[in-house]
Amino acid sequence: MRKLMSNRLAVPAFLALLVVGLAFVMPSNFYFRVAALVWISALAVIGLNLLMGFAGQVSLGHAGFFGLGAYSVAILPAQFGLHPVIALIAGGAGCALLAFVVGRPILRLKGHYLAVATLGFGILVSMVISNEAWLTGGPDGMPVPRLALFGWRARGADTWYWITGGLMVIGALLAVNLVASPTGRALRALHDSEVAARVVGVDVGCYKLIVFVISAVYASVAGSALALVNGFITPDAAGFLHSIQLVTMVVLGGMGSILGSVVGAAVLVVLPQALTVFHDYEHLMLGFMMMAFMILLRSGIVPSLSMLIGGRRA
Amino acid sequence: MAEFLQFCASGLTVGAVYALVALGFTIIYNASDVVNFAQGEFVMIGGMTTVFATAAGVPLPIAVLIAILAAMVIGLLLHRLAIEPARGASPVTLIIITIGASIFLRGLAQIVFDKQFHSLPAFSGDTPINIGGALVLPQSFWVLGGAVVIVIALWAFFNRTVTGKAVLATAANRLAARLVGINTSFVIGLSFVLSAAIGAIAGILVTPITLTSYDIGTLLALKGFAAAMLGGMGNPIGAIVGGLLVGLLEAFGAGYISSTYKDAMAFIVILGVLFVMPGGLLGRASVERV
Amino acid sequence: MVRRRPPLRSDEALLQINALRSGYGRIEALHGVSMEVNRGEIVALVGSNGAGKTTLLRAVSGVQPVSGGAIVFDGHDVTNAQPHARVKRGIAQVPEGRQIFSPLSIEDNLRLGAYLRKGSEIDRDLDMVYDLFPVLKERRRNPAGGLSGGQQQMLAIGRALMSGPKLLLLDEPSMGLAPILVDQVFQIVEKLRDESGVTVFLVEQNAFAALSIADRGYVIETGEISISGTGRELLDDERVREAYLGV
Amino acid sequence: ADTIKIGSSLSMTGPASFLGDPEGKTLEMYVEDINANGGVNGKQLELVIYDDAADANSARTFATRLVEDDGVIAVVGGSTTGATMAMVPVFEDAGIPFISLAGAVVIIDPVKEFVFKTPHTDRMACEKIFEDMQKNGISKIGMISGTGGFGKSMRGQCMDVAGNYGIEILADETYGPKDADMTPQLTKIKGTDGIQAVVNPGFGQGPAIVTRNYRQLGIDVPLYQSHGVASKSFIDLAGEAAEGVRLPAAALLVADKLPDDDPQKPVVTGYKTKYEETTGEPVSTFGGHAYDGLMILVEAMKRAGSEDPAAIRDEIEKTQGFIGTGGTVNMSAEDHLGLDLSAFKMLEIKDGDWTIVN
Amino acid sequence: MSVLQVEEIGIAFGGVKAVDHVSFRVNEGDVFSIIGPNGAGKTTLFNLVSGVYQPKYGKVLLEGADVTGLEPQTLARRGLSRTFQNLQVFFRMTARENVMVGRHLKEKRGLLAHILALPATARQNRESAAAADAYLERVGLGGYADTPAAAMPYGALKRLEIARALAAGPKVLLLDEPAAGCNAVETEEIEKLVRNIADEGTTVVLVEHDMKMVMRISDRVHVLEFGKTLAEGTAEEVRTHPKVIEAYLGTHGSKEAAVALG
Ligand SMILES: Nc1ncnc2c1ncn2[C@@H]1O[C@H](COP(=O)(O)OP(=O)(O)OP(=O)(O)O)[C@@H](O)[C@H]1O
Ligand SMILES: Nc1ncnc2c1ncn2[C@@H]1O[C@H](COP(=O)(O)OP(=O)(O)OP(=O)(O)O)[C@@H](O)[C@H]1O
Ligand SMILES: [Mg+2]
Ligand SMILES: [Mg+2]
Repeated sequence: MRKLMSNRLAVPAFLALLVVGLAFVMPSNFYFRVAALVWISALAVIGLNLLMGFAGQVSLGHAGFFGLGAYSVAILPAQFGLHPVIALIAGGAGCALLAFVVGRPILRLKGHYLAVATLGFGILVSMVISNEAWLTGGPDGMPVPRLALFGWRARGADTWYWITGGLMVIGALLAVNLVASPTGRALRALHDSEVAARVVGVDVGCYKLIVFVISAVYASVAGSALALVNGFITPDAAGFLHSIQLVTMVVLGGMGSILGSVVGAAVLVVLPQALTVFHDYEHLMLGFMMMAFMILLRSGIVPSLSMLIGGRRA
Repeated sequence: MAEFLQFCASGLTVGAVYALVALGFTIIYNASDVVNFAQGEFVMIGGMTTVFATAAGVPLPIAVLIAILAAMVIGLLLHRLAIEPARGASPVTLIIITIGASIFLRGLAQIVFDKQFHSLPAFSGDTPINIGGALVLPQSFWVLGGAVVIVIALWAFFNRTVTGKAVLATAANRLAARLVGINTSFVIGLSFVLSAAIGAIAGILVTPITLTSYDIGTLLALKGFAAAMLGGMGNPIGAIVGGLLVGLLEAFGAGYISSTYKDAMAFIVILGVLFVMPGGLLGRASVERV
Repeated sequence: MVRRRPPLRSDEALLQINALRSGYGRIEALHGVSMEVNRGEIVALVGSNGAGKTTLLRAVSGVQPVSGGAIVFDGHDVTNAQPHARVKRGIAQVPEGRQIFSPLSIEDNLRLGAYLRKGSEIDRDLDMVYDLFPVLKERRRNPAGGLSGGQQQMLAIGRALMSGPKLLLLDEPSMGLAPILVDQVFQIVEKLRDESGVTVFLVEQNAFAALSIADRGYVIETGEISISGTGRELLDDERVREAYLGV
Repeated sequence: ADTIKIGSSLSMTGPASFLGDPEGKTLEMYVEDINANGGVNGKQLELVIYDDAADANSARTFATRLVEDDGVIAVVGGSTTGATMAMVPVFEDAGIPFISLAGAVVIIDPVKEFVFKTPHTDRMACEKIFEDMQKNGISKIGMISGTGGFGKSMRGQCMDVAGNYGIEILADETYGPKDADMTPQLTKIKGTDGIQAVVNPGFGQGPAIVTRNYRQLGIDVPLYQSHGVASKSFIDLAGEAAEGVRLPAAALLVADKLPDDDPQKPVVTGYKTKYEETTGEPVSTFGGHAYDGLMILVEAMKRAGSEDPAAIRDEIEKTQGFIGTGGTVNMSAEDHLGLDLSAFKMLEIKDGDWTIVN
Repeated sequence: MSVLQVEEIGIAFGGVKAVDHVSFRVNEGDVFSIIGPNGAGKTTLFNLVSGVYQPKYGKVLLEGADVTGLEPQTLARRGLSRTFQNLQVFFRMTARENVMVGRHLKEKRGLLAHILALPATARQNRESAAAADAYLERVGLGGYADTPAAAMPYGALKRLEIARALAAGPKVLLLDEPAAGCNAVETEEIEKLVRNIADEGTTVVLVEHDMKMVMRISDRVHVLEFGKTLAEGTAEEVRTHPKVIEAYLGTHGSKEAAVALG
């Protein structure tokens, strides 16, 4: 049992070390920014992985929550003078509420039908954001006030690196806690057989809803963080393509792997930066790499690699 | 009344495109349980190849043939090089592979073709036909006719031929299919080729109306997928019904309610339908005994 | 299934398995299994849960990768052949867990059993299967997924018969069947051997019934053959009686 | 360093690729050209160019990369308003002059210290269109706009200034950036009583489809397009349906039809010839914006005689009488665009070609 | 008192009357067997009783209370659990974790405590794991605790399902063909297990085609055919019922039953 404890905390501890360690080798603010983007995506992806990887429920509309989180730190301070941190919390709470309301009916659907329903939900959110220009600035986006705490203003990329890295590590920690708890077992169980879970007393509908709400909050917080980092936000953050990107990160890194979530996010954030050298062939390469990764490491990067390594040891 | 008919014509034309994309989804899904998000790319390849072939002086009928063949070859390559090597991977993994493929194909198209929009001359002129006051382009009839022909052919294929049944069997239970002697890899390859061809035909038929460019695939895939699910995944008739319905909803939404939220209309209806019928309009209720 | 001549039971091996190894990932489930099934005989394989019976049958039909050894069927080395090539040569399997095509109709399921065959014999065999299992005929237009467990088992057997096999691999055919049908299934198996000359390789938990009709039998224990002999010999073997017959 | 690094982040792919693509090609073409002619201040230019696919977040990252990693001293780029606005804070913070190629007026209004732009604003386009309507006695119009950034922003500006020209908007429809059929919206407009003309703010393929649908439905009042379709490909796509369509655009489109004494003539003919020869594609005003941006920057660098971003910024602001493809640019501390309505010509499509309307 | 009572229950699929006006009562601590030909409606009956299907008509009473149409998880809370004819195992979990899920209702919930990994959660995990190990031991799967369910043989999975159902601490346990896929010796082990469960006071409703086991173990046997009740009585009564012999037992079954009852 001691061992199990240390096992569970190994991933968040590793991530914390990673955040601290990387900071010493970053050559410039640009790298800090890219890393901060990785941490932000990773946070959203960890939440989505709880939903997809553990509970087995797809969502093709998670960017909707991400976008709502982002716009809440843009709109609430501008319209109601709320402090950005309060706005972030309010955004998370709002997304939780929204997920709670739409989750019940949506989560009754299964498989691809669930996918298309969440897709529809995401598109509705992004449409509202991009059409209600009076509130959101429309497709061209809107500025986000700078975060200031007790007179200290968060500005540079390195500052954001620490803030987002911290959020991500906390997110990972809470996620591994959840997975290792009775709730986590119930989620994994309903993934494999809903009916079997129900006959031993698991309220499947309720647990799906719980994890949906949790993952929505992760996405919302990540969205708020992105908006604050960028100081500017456009509806792309809530768009369908971003949803697909988040799902891709989950699968690429490894369904049901918290570390995989971070790796998946890192790959998809860093890859486009690395591929700029290919100019016109950039997209070709990106598509090619995605296919190659998934064909060679079909259970996702982290699980596949750990199987490979484990296999050699055995 | 003329107004109503005009909306109908618009909805049916656009809907027929969605329907053809949805059909493509259905076929590959039927054979392999893969939702092929590169389906929209086949539509693009069909349209773009025809445009560039005709621009190079190839007569239209031959250009059309070349385009369909090109799409079929790409469909086959997609299966052989990307799907088949990942055999045994989970459906999500395969879906991500198809997303990768769609990015790849788009990247390829922007190099092989270009990043401009292109058009094709309509097959039988641009003079609108007056139907009860609604003015409809002749090309719309090409699109609708094409959809009807394809769906009938497919229906016959799945219900009347052994190979068609083999496709369904492969989807239902891959292991059992192999045990009765079905070459599942061939069957799945066939389904990719088939839906690539359908996608290409769709692309060729609609380009004179909707124009084409290297990146039209994404949105078509999205709408086609939604349409397929609305109709009930795996059912060719459902795909057609779903596609036409989405098209009509958009047209009537734009015409009678609000053009800003017309796409929303379609998705709200889809959500509503799924809440009442969780398997889509014509989806087979899944029989899963415990 | 009637297309072959009545039996010429012989000592000529139809299926020969030599030092076969197979497993799942890093776990090896078969550690060098050697055995043979002669033309026209019923061979029974018994063993406890997890001994590797299913793995062996799956390897013979080609849906289970093998890591060593050889499978020779009807004079051809099929160790690396695709499953459909083996079906073509005359191997049919009733898999564990039935594996029917749930959304397809019962008749489609059966016709797919004859996927690689052509000609009018198919309709005749279909009628024969319907005679064996009338409930299938009654429901033939319905999706197979709605059938009860035992009905699905009948369907799986019928489907395998539809390929007109030389070698029929049965993985626990009596599982989930009502007693009256268990009788029937064993009678059918005997009849197939005696009247149609089909060779049968039978994995069965109902060891008593299986060994009673079997010409020869093998016992498998944790991936290795431990005992072999004629059906009678095994029924009388002390170890077999104790471990598998419970008497 | 022996080279001068300038940067760019453009939407070379994605929904605004028809902007970013010619812009990128223009920048590369002319940087090569300038270098072949000895560079600037005796140094070669080095162009660092990224594709942000019109995604604001990527644009922001590339902006940081240009400043922090590549160490550019000035930036020409930003194809869309969203991408531009996302980059603005980075360049403002770093004190790097930034010449945007995007349309909306918010980029330079209010004025930001280091931010400039070359394309005419959408507000000016509306004014130009309404001016023409006024001349023709049109006062009741319908509008059909794209819901993309460009269409949406221009729609807002048009609504804003309509009153100044006594114009009343009776119908207000929209369509999505990728929509394939606009007949329902146009049918509604057609059914609205008293409409004397229709305006279609939008870019991409949408306006071409609107134009085709417009003719399909036999609507016979004049159709005004925006400067968002100012490229030959619009005429190709819309085909015969484009006949009679009017739009405000820069002189570039009608280079060959300009009177010989027009000061813009040599500039626009030069650019047009070079672009079409090098790329084999018809010229568009979008590439022209990139040309103007680059040239304004190069001239400012020459005047400043140094690579100090702040000095260059000051010189850009002092640009006077610069003749570009978009018109004559006179910047000031209050005006970081420097174009007036005269920069726009009202064009009409006749026999598949542009003609100037007086 | 009858702990489980079914009154005139029924359901149809398309034209098939899968269960048609069936009634029976099960006494506390009994082993109550339901037998019948394939497709007679036994599994469907289980599905109706356990809330997986909604009956078209009829009632289910658990300890006297009407529980018709309640959700399976609600029924589980009231003390009804089951196994499945078609395996429903959590294949991505180890055997131990499968059984730990069975402890779900006995576990302390509290999302916050779980997310924050409060000491109470760790304690809870330890308790559940220990309990799960005990159940695995009891069904004879002690050696499999850390094996992923996906790698376990069929027969073991059937017993894993029993362990999981037992872990829920049911008053009434429905077992759907627990001995399917087991040889005679293994079947005897399962028989012992079932008897043991009943002896400890859990009422068992059993569907099984192994007549030796059914006849030896059952307090009462209910026979279905085509969804309708064909007979009910003690093992001896049912075994000799001519219609049961004709429709279900046949010679093989009769022989087995006779052997079993001595
Ligand atoms: N998919 C799998 N992954 C990993 N191991 C497996 C898998 N299937 C079977 N095994 C292992 O292989 C061994 C042989 O299993 P097999 O299914 O062949 O046994 P069996 O004799 O058919 O048992 P049963 O009587 O229960 O059907 C067992 O130890 C089992 O745990
Ligand atoms: N979901 C369903 N859809 C269609 N038919 C069904 C469904 N469930 C049950 N049936 C039908 O109801 C009848 C009873 O099935 P059930 O599974 O209850 O039989 P059973 O008595 O358990 O048989 P077995 O002993 O073979 O398991 C069968 O004819 C079956 O086909
Ligand atoms: Mg087995
Ligand atoms: Mg049953």
